[in-house]
Amino acid sequence: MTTIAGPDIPHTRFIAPDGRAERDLPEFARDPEALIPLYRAMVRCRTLDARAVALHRTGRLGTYASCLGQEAVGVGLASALRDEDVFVPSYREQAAQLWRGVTPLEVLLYWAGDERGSDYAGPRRDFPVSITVGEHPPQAAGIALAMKIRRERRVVLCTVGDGATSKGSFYEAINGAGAMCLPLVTVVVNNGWAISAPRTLQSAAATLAQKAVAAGFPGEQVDGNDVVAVADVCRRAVERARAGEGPTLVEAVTYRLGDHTTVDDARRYRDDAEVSRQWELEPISRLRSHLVAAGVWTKEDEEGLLAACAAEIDRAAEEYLATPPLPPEAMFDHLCAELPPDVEAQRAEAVREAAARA
Amino acid sequence: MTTIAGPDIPHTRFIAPDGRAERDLPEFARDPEALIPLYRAMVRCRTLDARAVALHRTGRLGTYASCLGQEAVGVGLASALRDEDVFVPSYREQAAQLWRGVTPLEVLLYWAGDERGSDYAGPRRDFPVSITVGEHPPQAAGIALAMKIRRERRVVLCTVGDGATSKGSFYEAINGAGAMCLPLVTVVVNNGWAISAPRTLQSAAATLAQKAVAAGFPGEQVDGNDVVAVADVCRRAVERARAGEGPTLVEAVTYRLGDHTTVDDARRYRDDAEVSRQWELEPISRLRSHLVAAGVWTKEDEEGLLAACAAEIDRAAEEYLATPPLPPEAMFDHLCAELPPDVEAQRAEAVREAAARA
Amino acid sequence: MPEITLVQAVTMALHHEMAADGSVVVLGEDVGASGGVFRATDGLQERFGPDRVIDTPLAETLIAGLAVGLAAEGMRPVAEIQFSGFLYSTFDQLINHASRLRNRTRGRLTCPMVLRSPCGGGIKPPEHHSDSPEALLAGVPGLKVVVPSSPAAAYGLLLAAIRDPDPVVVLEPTRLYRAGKEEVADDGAALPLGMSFVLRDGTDLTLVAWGGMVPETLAAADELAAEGVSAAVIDVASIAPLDMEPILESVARTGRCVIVHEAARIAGFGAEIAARLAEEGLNSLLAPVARVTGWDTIFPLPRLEGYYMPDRRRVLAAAHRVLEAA
Amino acid sequence: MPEITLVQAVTMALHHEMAADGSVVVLGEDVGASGGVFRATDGLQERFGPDRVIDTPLAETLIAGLAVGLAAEGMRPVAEIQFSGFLYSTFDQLINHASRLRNRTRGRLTCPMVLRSPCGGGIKPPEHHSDSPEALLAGVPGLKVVVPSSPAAAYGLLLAAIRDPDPVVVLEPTRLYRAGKEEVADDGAALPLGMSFVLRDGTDLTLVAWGGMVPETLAAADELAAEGVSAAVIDVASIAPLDMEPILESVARTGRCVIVHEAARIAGFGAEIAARLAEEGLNSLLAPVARVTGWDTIFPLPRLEGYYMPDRRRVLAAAHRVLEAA
Ligand SMILES: Cc1ncc(C[n+]2csc(CCOP(=O)(O)OP(=O)(O)O)c2C)c(N)n1
Ligand SMILES: Cc1ncc(C[n+]2csc(CCOP(=O)(O)OP(=O)(O)O)c2C)c(N)n1
Ligand SMILES: [Mg+2]
Ligand SMILES: [Mg+2]
Repeated sequence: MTTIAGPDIPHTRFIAPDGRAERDLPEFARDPEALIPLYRAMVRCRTLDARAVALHRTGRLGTYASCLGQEAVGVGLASALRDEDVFVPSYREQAAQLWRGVTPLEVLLYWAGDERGSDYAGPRRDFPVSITVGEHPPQAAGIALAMKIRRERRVVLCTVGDGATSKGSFYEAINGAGAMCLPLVTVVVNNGWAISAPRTLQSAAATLAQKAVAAGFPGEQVDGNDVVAVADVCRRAVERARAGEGPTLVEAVTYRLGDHTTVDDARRYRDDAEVSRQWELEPISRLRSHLVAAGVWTKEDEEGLLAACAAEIDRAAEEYLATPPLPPEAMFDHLCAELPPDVEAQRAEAVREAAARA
Repeated sequence: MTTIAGPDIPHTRFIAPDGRAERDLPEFARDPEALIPLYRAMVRCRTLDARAVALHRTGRLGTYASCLGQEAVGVGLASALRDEDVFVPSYREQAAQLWRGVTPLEVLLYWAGDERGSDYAGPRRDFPVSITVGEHPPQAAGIALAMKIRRERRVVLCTVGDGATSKGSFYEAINGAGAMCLPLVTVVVNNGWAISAPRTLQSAAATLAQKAVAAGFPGEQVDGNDVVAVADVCRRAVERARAGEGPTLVEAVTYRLGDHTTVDDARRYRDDAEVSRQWELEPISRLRSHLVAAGVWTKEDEEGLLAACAAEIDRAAEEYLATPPLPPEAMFDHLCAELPPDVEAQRAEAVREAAARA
Repeated sequence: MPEITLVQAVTMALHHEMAADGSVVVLGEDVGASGGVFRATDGLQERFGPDRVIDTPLAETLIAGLAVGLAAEGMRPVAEIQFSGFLYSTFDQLINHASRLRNRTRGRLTCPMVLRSPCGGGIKPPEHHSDSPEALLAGVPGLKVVVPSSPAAAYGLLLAAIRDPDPVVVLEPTRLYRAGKEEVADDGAALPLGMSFVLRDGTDLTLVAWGGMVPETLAAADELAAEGVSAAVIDVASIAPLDMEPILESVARTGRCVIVHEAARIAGFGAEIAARLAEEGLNSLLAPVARVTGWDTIFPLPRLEGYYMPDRRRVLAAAHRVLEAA
Repeated sequence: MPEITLVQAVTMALHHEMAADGSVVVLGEDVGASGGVFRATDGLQERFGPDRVIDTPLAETLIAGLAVGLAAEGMRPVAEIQFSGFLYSTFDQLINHASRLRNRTRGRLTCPMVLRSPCGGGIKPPEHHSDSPEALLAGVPGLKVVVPSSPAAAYGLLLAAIRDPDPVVVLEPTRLYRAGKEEVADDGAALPLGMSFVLRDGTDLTLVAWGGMVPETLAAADELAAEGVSAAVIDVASIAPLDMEPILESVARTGRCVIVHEAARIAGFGAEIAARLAEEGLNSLLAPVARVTGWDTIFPLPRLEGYYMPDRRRVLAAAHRVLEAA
């Protein structure tokens, strides 16, 4: 742990970009075999992202936000959680969501513009992604408050982007969580950019981890391209929260290798050279090098994994493409527990109108 | 300067509660005569506050927020500003406002519920008080941005309470001011309470000054009952801002000796003992002891000052009580530069209605 | 049966429901130790402890967001926003989140939260303490909005709001908090949401009001009665969902309607009611609909408040105009 | 004269006014280096520099507050909120401050700011990107709200908004940004605020719309014309202040009115217009007023968008209903 900036903000990295362990690995990572599930999860997510982008390009999916290059953050933090914990994600968290049991089909449906994509069959209490940047942390704090009131040993983990740290709602949430000593871990996924705004534009703070100083609890930085480091830091933060010791803020420093979304063109505002440099730090090849050097990962393993991921995502894509849209009445069916009569009448009208037009 | 808490947050005090200088006084305060205007200003404000509370008690003034015990903060920070700077106050800043040329009559009119109380004849560009807690700092940042764009050597000083530091808008403003390197000094008037909420309820942060760490610029604490310390710290912060070096956050630690407002009863939620202890730290007797010890202030001076203040405030109160309310059309006359026809018609209707009822 | 004020009815409802349902929690600024600036949460923290009666930091967005999270996790939060002028900071949480959570997740997560806030003018408070924002929330799909006009209504509607499976905003007129007392049984009986209440039948004219304007409107009806005019008085009570039936029925009888609200006229909630009359009651209308409202200007500071607030006399004048129309 | 899209007209107006008036500054998220997510601020930073075209942190309350402060200090800020779904975070600044500053200080400080925001549905974007919040701002005393429906209107209204001495919100329908081109002279001529525009005269029926619904409404009027029905089309353009005169005049002639807007019906701005008809046009009305609007439910994700959006056909159906009414 070295302090890189600001007021005693620790920075954690275990695995260097070339795959070598820089220091003793944490307990859970000593056996390299134990890291294989993390590796698989990262590759699986990248496969989904690539397919989703391709589907968009061919006009078969809506706007999509790939997490290319950030997979270690999502997989690492999700691996630190238990099923009964609650994940409150921003919109670029499919890596974490897949780990928690959200299906590739659900991810595709959501970005296709189908509400069923947020009706996760797996993690039933996880929140849907927040498109509204930074508006979800106060809700995450509320979930954590419920857990605290009920004296449960559960934890909430909320992710936000570097851009979101400028929102007052982010600050109100972390400050409130500190004041109320809530079991809330907030991970800032600092991928260097908020659409066209570089990280430096958001704040004069040397690190985003030091936002925690304003809220009176620990903040630390982690190399977000080192899944072992992310998992380690988040495990410790989650356990602190579970033990009733309050919130932690984790800044995971990573990079958005792709466009902001499929409707963005990042070349308008950033250098290709910067992106090329960042490709050398990306998390998947880093962990692969580590596993290969440790002798637990072979060319055959890699091929097998890629094939398996491709097959799974193929199936998901097919299933997605074969899923007919909801009927018009679906616009009304979850508005509230019981529709007021006027709106009930509108529902009928919408159904009639659609039938007449069909 | 001693670091009392958190990440290297300096704390400044020059004059101890008993009036003795604890350390070498800053340049401007070496000649004790130079402190007399500050003393006079604090007494003047306290006289106004006492009268306003009395007027409320006798049903002749609306809700009023006294700054009893906090006079050194307002006078100290105002003394650090130039006329051409802009002051953006919260609602308990009459000490600073009076220094800047707002009249006691204007203060009384405002709290009587008369909009003319915010039409300051003196500091024309100062903002009206913000009753909405913490919503004004983004506006202060906007004023500072205008100054920066126009390359003026002017500065904005904005005050908020300890409670206001929990508002997202406060944070968005300081964070944005840091990111844009604006000439903005924000003074947190930490008077220990936000209505019934003690300071500790607002944040787990050991100091409120360390909120600046999240925004990436200096924050420091000052003894808010030592007017010399407040003036010194604010002078330095203002000069930094004027020199283009960006924002500073100053936490002035003081105490609200009175009720939150005239419609509050603080005994419902706080100990008399705490209040008694705080009376021993209050700023006016502290500076008086200092001046008396320095041989520049006598009993006669004191009596003269009290008499002069009472006379001035008497006159203001009389003038206030003799000021008839605005006519009904005043509700419309500053709605916008040109009333839309419908609203123009309403204006006429309101005038007719009032006339018919008179 | 105790004779209580409106604010005491709020307190009674909170006590009742916190005792009856362990998942009900109260949160907001000054709600705990001090019992609220209007004493609406008086005695709750003492009785139910600081775990269930939570003094929050001074942060309205946080308060609303906490309520969303609490509700999604199965609690029944009752959050207080100290005055309606500070509600605007909750709009992102209310509009983008509270009201949409159920739909966004196909019913997987729901948001049974209540947001209470004192509203309206008439008590000569400082700036920003007199707002009447019901129209801004009335059209938010997925949100319910109620405004009680009496102690009994405050008790029954608040209970209903807490028990409702979806988010409900309760706007409590400050001017009525201590304006009068009535007997209210602490029997845990909720009033229905989504229902307008006919307070008085009438054959010549329909007066429609809610919240702080109901007493003024009843007073006007009294004077009209003295003049020999039979005016029906309907308390809308539920801004969303709006129950038009009793209004349409009454106007079918009277042919004349005056809508009274304290908020400014333009795009006020009276517009929705008038629009419904123009759509569904046109053939009954014998006279133009009239709206008696606050002026379309900024709510003034206390010295001019009396010129701003609609009152009995302004209702009466409008009633006469409407009665005279051919 | 260039043929340009609506978004290009916005850009052209900004270029014009920044060149003409050194106090005009543009600020918001992604407005600078990238030229805005819709390219509305394209080329501005290059031309006028980062001092006058300011990329802000991601903080809507800050953006609105900066604009208030800039305006009070004599600048003419044009702030962009990236989508109307993120406008709610500016409501405290807009409602409590921007709109009230002049009145609060008796005219000592004023707030000549503009807040631009893309609004409405129809482009199948992600969640929260299709809101139509005009009704929520329409009733805020001291605030003006305009919604352009064509490139020429976008140019002229934006210039007027920037030059107005008071705060103006400009809602720009995303579905029209690139929907069509028309010739717009870059002559710096503003359109008046507070004026409804009669796009087409008619004797049988009055169709009232604004923003993204204007083209749909014109298309419906075309079909009606083909059926032999003469429908007037009025573009409200200025939500606040509303200019009812042309609407009342037209309805005096036609006796029939259909109001079209994309936002949900309940408490939508159509209510205000219908209410005004019920108040001031009752004697002209030969048929119930009809509102063609989005459903009173949450704007759906893209796959159901087509079922939600009001369109030509829905306008036509309502027109037929209104024409058939006795
Ligand atoms: C409240 C809000 N404001 C603006 C936007 C538009 N917007 C979408 S993503 C984005 C940038 C977010 O950046 P960051 O938080 O760093 O997350 P990232 O996209 O890098 O994952 C913006 C401005 C939004 N969705 N929500
Ligand atoms: C946005 C907002 N929320 C709530 C209130 C109600 N209120 C008025 S003063 C106050 C406490 C403010 O405390 P602090 O900021 O410490 O200032 P102080 O009163 O101590 O000077 C509260 C909650 C308000 N005026 N504005
Ligand atoms: Mg980012
Ligand atoms: Mg305080």
